[in-house]
Amino acid sequence: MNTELFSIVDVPIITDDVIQKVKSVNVGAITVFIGTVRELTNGKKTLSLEYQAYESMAVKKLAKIGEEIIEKWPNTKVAITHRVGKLNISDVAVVIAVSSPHREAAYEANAFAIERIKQIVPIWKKEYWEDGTKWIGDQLEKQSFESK
Amino acid sequence: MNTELFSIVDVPIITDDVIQKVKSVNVGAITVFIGTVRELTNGKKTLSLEYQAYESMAVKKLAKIGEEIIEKWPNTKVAITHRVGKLNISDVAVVIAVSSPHREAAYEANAFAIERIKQIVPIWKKEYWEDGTKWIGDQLEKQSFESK
Amino acid sequence: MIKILLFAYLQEEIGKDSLSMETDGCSVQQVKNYIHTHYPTINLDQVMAAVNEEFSFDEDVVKDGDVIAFLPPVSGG
Amino acid sequence: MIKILLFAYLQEEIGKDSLSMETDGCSVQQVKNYIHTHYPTINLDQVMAAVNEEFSFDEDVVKDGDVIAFLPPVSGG
Repeated sequence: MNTELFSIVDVPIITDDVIQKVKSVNVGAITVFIGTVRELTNGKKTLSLEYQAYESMAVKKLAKIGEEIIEKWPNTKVAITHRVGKLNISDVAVVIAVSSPHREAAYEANAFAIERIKQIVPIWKKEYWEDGTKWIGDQLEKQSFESK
Repeated sequence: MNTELFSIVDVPIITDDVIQKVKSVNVGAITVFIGTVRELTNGKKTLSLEYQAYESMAVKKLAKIGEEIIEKWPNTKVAITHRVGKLNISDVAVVIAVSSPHREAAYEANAFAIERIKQIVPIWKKEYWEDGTKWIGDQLEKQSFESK
Repeated sequence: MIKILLFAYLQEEIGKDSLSMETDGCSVQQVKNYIHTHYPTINLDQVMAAVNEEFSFDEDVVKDGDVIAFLPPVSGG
Repeated sequence: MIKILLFAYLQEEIGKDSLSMETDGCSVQQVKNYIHTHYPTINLDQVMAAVNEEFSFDEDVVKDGDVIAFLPPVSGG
């Protein structure tokens, strides 16, 4: 098992491996976000997806999100694994696990993590439909990159 | 594997089994809450915990929480498993999995579920410390039962 | 007859997880009084009751064959 | 010389995942212009750049040995 807290992988993600990374005796709550490939988006049927990453930078930016979280919610621990390559419907694209002594911080930090991933982590998604393909950009519907 | 969406068990909970219950092709986001036994509470060291449930009523109330969630967040699916009996530090006491086409509903519905469990589900926790034991009541610090 | 279920500290203090009470029908409050009479250290005034697995009020009626449970403040999760 | 990395649709449209540019030092904007000159259909005006894996502005300087990446709006998660 990969023991890095922040990683990009090209094989199926084992959710429980990510969860194990944030466990400890002073954890009372663990929140997990699992992003999966959905069949329908705005009524259009997705056949499969392809994720591409600027891997070295993506790992750095995931770690940066981890630092931001520790600063905002002390005593939490974060692990994030994002998959790249071809994914089918229901496959897991990303798993975020956050542990904390108390549940409020675990929920808030987890929701923060997925928002930040969509802002600053260089990973792109290409949708494959029956009638074509498209690289999806800017799911937040604004210019999402910010400067360092 | 137990296929009931809402259940009380007296054996270790396998988190992934609970997650599998809420998967489907139109799921884009799954949130999971894992409540674990923490060693320190207000500086006091817990050795172990014992959970007791009014099992038949607890299952009904978990299902009621599921109904409340579907009403508030349509298109979500919820599964909850709570463990009873003796638990040690780091053992999993409860797992809540919520799936949804989109992530916002999955986070909100999950946080709602744990709050409601602490209000209406007849499950009690006894703490074992080095110097004694105590049935813990009313973690919400108000009279938590409400009438039907 | 009605069946009375006890949980958590109530179960430990009374030393049983259930009791029976002979009655054709009475209020939840009367069941509380019955227990207090037999176990004077137990005061159920602030304890919630459930009749047949639904939360109930003190004035609700318990009939022959019903199951009434006394539920200390819950602490699951 | 600087190395230029391309991702997502930029990689597909240019047909390569990296390019080289001979320079001792220039601005990010000049790299964008260089690409537009060689691949006129590609317009990088609204595309973010990262120099050595940090987000950069158009006026930032790229030096010999640096790696500059052009990053379409991200869509991970």
